[in-house]
Amino acid sequence: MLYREVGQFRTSYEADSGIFPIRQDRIAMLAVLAVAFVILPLVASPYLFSAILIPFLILSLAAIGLNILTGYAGQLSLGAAAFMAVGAFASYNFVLRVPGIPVLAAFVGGGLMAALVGIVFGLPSLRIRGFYLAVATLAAQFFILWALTKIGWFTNYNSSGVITAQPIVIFGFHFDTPRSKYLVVLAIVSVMALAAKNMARGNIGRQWMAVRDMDIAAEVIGIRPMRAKLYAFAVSSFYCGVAGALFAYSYLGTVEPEAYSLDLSFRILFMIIIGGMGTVLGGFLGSAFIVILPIVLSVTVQALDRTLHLSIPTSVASNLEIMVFGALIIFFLVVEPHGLARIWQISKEKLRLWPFPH
Amino acid sequence: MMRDSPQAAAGGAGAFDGGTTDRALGDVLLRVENISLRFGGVHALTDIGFEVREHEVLAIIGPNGAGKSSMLNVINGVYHPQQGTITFRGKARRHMSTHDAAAAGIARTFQNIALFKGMTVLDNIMTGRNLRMRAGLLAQALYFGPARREELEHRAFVEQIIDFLEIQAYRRTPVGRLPYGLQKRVDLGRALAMEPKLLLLDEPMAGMNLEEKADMCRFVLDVNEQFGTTIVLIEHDMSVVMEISDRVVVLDYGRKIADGAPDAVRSDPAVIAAYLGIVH
Amino acid sequence: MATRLDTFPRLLLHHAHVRGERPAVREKDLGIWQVWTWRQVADEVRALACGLAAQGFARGMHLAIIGDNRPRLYWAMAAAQALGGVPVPMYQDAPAAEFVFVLNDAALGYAIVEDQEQVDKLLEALPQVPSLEHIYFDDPRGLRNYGGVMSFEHLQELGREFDKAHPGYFEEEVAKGSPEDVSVMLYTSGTTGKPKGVCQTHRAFIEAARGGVEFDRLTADDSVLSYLPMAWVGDHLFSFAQSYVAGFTINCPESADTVMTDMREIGPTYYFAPPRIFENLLTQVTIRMEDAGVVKRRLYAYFMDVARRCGAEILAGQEVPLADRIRYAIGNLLVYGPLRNVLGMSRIRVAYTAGATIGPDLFRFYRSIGINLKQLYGATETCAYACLQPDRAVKLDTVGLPAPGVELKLSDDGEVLVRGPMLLQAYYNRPDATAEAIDRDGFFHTGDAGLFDADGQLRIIDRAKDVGRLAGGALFAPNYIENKLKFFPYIKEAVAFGHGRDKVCAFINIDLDAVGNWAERRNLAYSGYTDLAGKPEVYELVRECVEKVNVDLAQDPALAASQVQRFLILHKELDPDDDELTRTRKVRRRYIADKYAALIDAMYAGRTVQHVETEVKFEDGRRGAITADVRIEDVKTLGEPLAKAA
Amino acid sequence: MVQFFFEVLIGGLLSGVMYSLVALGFVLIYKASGVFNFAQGSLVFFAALTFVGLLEHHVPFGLALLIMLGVMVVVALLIERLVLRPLVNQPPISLFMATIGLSFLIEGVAQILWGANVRGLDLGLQDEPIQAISDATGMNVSKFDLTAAGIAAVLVIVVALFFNRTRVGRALRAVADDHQAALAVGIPLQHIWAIVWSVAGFVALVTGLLWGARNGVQFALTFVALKALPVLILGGFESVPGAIVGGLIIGASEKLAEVFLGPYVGGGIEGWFPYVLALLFLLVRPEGLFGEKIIRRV
Repeated sequence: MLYREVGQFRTSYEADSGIFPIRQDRIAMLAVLAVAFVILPLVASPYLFSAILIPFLILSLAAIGLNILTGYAGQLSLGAAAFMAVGAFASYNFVLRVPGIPVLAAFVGGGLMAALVGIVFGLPSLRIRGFYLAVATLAAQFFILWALTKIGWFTNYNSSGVITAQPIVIFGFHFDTPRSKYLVVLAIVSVMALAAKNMARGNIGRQWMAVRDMDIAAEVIGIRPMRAKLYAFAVSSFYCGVAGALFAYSYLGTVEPEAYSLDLSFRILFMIIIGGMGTVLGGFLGSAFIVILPIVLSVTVQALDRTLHLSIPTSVASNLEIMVFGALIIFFLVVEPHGLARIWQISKEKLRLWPFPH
Repeated sequence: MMRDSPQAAAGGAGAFDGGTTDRALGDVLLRVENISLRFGGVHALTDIGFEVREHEVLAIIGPNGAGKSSMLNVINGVYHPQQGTITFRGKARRHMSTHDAAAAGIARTFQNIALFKGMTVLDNIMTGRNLRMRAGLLAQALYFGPARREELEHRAFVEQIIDFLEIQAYRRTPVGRLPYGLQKRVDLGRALAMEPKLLLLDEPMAGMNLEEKADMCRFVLDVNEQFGTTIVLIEHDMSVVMEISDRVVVLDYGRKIADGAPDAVRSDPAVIAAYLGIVH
Repeated sequence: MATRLDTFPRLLLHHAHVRGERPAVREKDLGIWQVWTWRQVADEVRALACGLAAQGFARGMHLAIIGDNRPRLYWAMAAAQALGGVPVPMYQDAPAAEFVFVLNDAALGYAIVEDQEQVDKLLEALPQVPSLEHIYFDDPRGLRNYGGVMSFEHLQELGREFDKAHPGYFEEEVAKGSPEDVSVMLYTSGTTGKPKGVCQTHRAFIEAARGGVEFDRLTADDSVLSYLPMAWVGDHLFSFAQSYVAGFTINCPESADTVMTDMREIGPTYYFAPPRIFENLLTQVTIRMEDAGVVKRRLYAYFMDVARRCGAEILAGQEVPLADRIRYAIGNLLVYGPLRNVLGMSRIRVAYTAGATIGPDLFRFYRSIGINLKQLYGATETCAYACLQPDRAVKLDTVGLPAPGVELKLSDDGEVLVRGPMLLQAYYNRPDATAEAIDRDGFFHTGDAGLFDADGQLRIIDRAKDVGRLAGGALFAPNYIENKLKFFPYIKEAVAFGHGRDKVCAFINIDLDAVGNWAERRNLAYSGYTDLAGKPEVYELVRECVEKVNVDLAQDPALAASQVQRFLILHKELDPDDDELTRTRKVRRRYIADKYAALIDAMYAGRTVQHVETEVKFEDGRRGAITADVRIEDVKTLGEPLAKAA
Repeated sequence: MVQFFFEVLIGGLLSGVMYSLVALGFVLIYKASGVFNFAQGSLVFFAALTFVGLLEHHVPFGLALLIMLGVMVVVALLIERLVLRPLVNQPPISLFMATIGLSFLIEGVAQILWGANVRGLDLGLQDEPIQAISDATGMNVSKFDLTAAGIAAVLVIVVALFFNRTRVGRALRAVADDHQAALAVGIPLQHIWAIVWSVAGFVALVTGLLWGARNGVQFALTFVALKALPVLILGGFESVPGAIVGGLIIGASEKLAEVFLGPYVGGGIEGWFPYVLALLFLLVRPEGLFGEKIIRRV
């Protein structure tokens, strides 16, 4: 209905294979970026930044990472949080032990370290598939957290086993306010999301999906499944690693390994299920959903509480949250296995064909 | 097929403009010698040997379970025979690895279509170009320089195939939504995208109606004629086999029972015996 | 260079000169729109022309062009013209047998065709066409092992060599060309007798094109979709002549089945289609809207009402109450705009239809959703250029005012006569036919009967040969009356009588489906066509329709006398199997007049009921008879008693 | 020293039996519906918690047990109806993820019903060394462990018999092979699933009681599931004997590792050691101890 595609014809493959071939979409995207980069920083409250926007962006990044591995390459992983932890602790140690290293470089270093670990734990995918692999990633989850807890070096022998992220300084500018931290995160996430989209629509992305959909056929046309999978593990872990570092540096500040527990891994998995497997958009939608849902729930619970004087204990609220998550996962897997992203896509198609139904 | 426009000229469209026209059989392209393949106790193939010459269309026929598919799987390295050698383009191997086979120029289609269901027709065929794409991960992530150029060039080539197979209307359709006959075409397209020297077709016409079969026959012959591609196919429909193949190899219970020109094979008593009650 | 822009090759070189980098041709191919600039086109044409020259094609020779709308085939036209030759586009879907006549009639020695299909047909025809020696093809698919045919690329290769060898040859040939040379030969499908080759000069087509371009203020920025047969005068005018005159871009669809999509992508600003196509589109719209959800359907229905009420008026810039204007604006946002978008018509500035009478509802629909659809009138012999409707004076039932440079008058028996630069030079090798068509004053006899309305717009009412006179001498145009009747959904066929009689009477065939539904809604039981046709209620229904037609007719002094005074509803459906209709469902008046003489007499004798027995053929070939008592009814007429007119 | 080694070993084996018990729950469901039921742990937790809850409301032990049986069956039926049936023919991975969701759901419900604080559960067994054995060998073997292991062993055997001797059992094995075959046997898939899930629920109940009685009834119970995973990898998802043997191996090795390796690396390696063990094992033998090798058809 809003779409007016007549006259938008393409005279080169360049134009035809763009990320947003339709003009109206390009405009919409620019609008979103404008809001994110300009409007929000002007209007949003510190609470909005540090309680919603920042975690939303960071988790989106992690979700995109997991989506590359699970959604695109079809390798189920239950250890996303562990790789985030690697990223966080590695970055911390880079800043700590490499004098004068720019913090951004430290993030990249953290990502690369996570990628390395990712490859190691991806090796089993040489021989094993499906749940077996999921279990391997669980092993990563437990082993890595254990190592970070038990081996003092990682926490610089902090007595209580926590690390305190160093301040973010880029070109001498201190990013210490919620707003400035938000902008850092936003910038990084935007760039990496774009990169993810490029990989997904490029040769490597096709290889991932090929391995996911029909690995024998993939082999027969010359794709090396092993290589493709390890790439997926590496890239995915890199994304998670950077996300983990941001999680520590611009969200939590002081972090213990337990912050990256199995529970977080599951949440990220939920994000891509709800958001939509095998799409970059899905990462953002899922993350938004999972970040906002608890807030909505607790607000409604409190509202009920106040109006009906039920005096509901807080534990109930949190359990309610858990329940709803569980139920939602099942709901989405049953009703719309392709998640919010698909719903978005369908409604978009409808708009393009309006007033026709199909 | 090529236009002299700036865009259309892009991409290694090599085989598609001009291409070889001669159907004169060249030298031996593929030779398999005393191949034997076992699964546990089951003898899938026993001591099979035959040759395929360049530009030839060779049909492998035989009753169900005669080991036809296994034979293809051996040639392109999905199965590894316990015994025998495979010589392709002069290079002898104990057995192929799927990757070597692909890299050496062997492509194939599958009996029960093995397309990448989640991907569009275009992407499915693009995967066939993966061996020719060199750009590194970073270049792809930034979609700059080599990565972009490569992507566009190969797109141009793939469009030639889409045009050749007359599936322009479905370019952006996820293959899962296509009717069976069209999926078979896409499967062929993906194989063609590899610009193979040797093309293995596993029952390309299985489950098709007459019209679809006719189309597929035309495509197979056009491929062979226009690009000089050597073709080995498995087919049940004898009329098809007789129509398009230069030579026929007959398998029965994993053994070769005949090898020769279609008519000769048709009248071979051993073949008739094997087929009794199966064909006609 | 190219000072005198009076031949197409010169126009081409002119555009290559002044707008060399602007797009001249686009074609959807290999997934994208391949573009050729005017300069590229000029080079292509040059190479091709030189190639033909190298192959011995010379001034005065004819070049057959057969295939779908392909850029290279359009270039072939210009190439032939550049050498002083004559392109002869032919209908690509005709079978080989039909090729033979034209190929021989035009003594064709050269042919440039699209693909294997056309090559095969030519080769099939070859034995009977001694003159045909050179065949060139665009798409090499499947033609690798053909002998005696040459690919387009190869021909151009030869051309480039020839060009090197004979520098300046091309320019000389173009310079030799004169506006009086024949630029194209278009064969009229010829409803009667053999097709005739209409020879049109450069001047004729350029004048016609220029007239249209100025009339609708077309510019180099416009673009058209070239999807109609190249052999048809309409396409030659819109996709070739006008493009060369105005310098706008033509767009060739990927294939016949992708026209809709390609249209949506390109979004032409200038569009031409016969009524049939507009009708199909509307049907599609209706069908697809029926699948829509309740909300959408309601929305659509509501705003289409609004559009019907005021859309056309708003487009015509007439007075419309503010409330309606606002409603229309909203509708434009929610329905019309999106609708134009999905139809690929958002950017259309001018759209024309012609070639047959278009139903008023159909015509009104497109105008009411904001598409500037107009009618034109012309013939192959006039470069499809005689009358055009001006933007702000569009009427449902006229074909507009005489186009710039066109002289137009009516003969005593109402036939439309035209004169002007766009007239054909001659029918090829048919001096007899030429003499018959063009009288000594240089007027071309269109064979259509027409009228001028109050504002001087021409209204085509009938084929001249069908027009008769009432006893009173007033004009009687049966098809015109019948068409008016048939625009009502309830009336399927109608046959009007009146030539040489004192009044007009009509046979009516009701539309079994439409009237059937109508009857069911009134739970009116009926056993079949004959029964339903006899029902008084149905007679009521039909009478209303006929009276509406009479009201129309009364508007027009020349036709007021033709008001239908009596009618009857036939007891059986007119049927090709009974030779009452042609296979194309045209009524066979004379045959019907004889077969149902009894009924006709009864009508004119003033009887109110007549018993008839008619023989019919059933599907299975058995013969049977229907007997019925057919009632005959009078209809109210307007104006002074028509008897006097008699 | 040797003595101590064996003491640890036996302790490990005994808890290993318990692992087998949990793993059994997984295997049953996997064989029946090809689902890797991540929610098994939550079922254990739910069962134990509800049972204790009933006791707290002064429901006599026996009655509580009966009620619980009923409850578990109902839960099983609900799961079959609301989760499995709609997801039939979906790729196994999505079924797996569904069970993850399921586990969250169940845990949420359980804690909303009974609260989150740790509860004790007394089955009248003391966790004390058996005098006789310690006199004889000088090794401490917990009476509780031994009994628990005994119960577990009995249960395992019963289940094994159930599936090898009864008609349902055979049907079930057919299902594992392929669903068409199962239909041929003439038992509707849904029924089989319901039955199996009920049995699994029952197993969960027993497991919950034993573990609960040993370590207290608390959220940690859900982790038993995580313990069972390596067991399954060793034993293979489809094999009952595999589950048993795997359980023993894991139980023993993890205890030994904790006691003899732990000190050198800072302890607490129980959490991951079994996994790494299982992984290394996988690399050697992807199909597990008792699984059959898969030939990829093209």
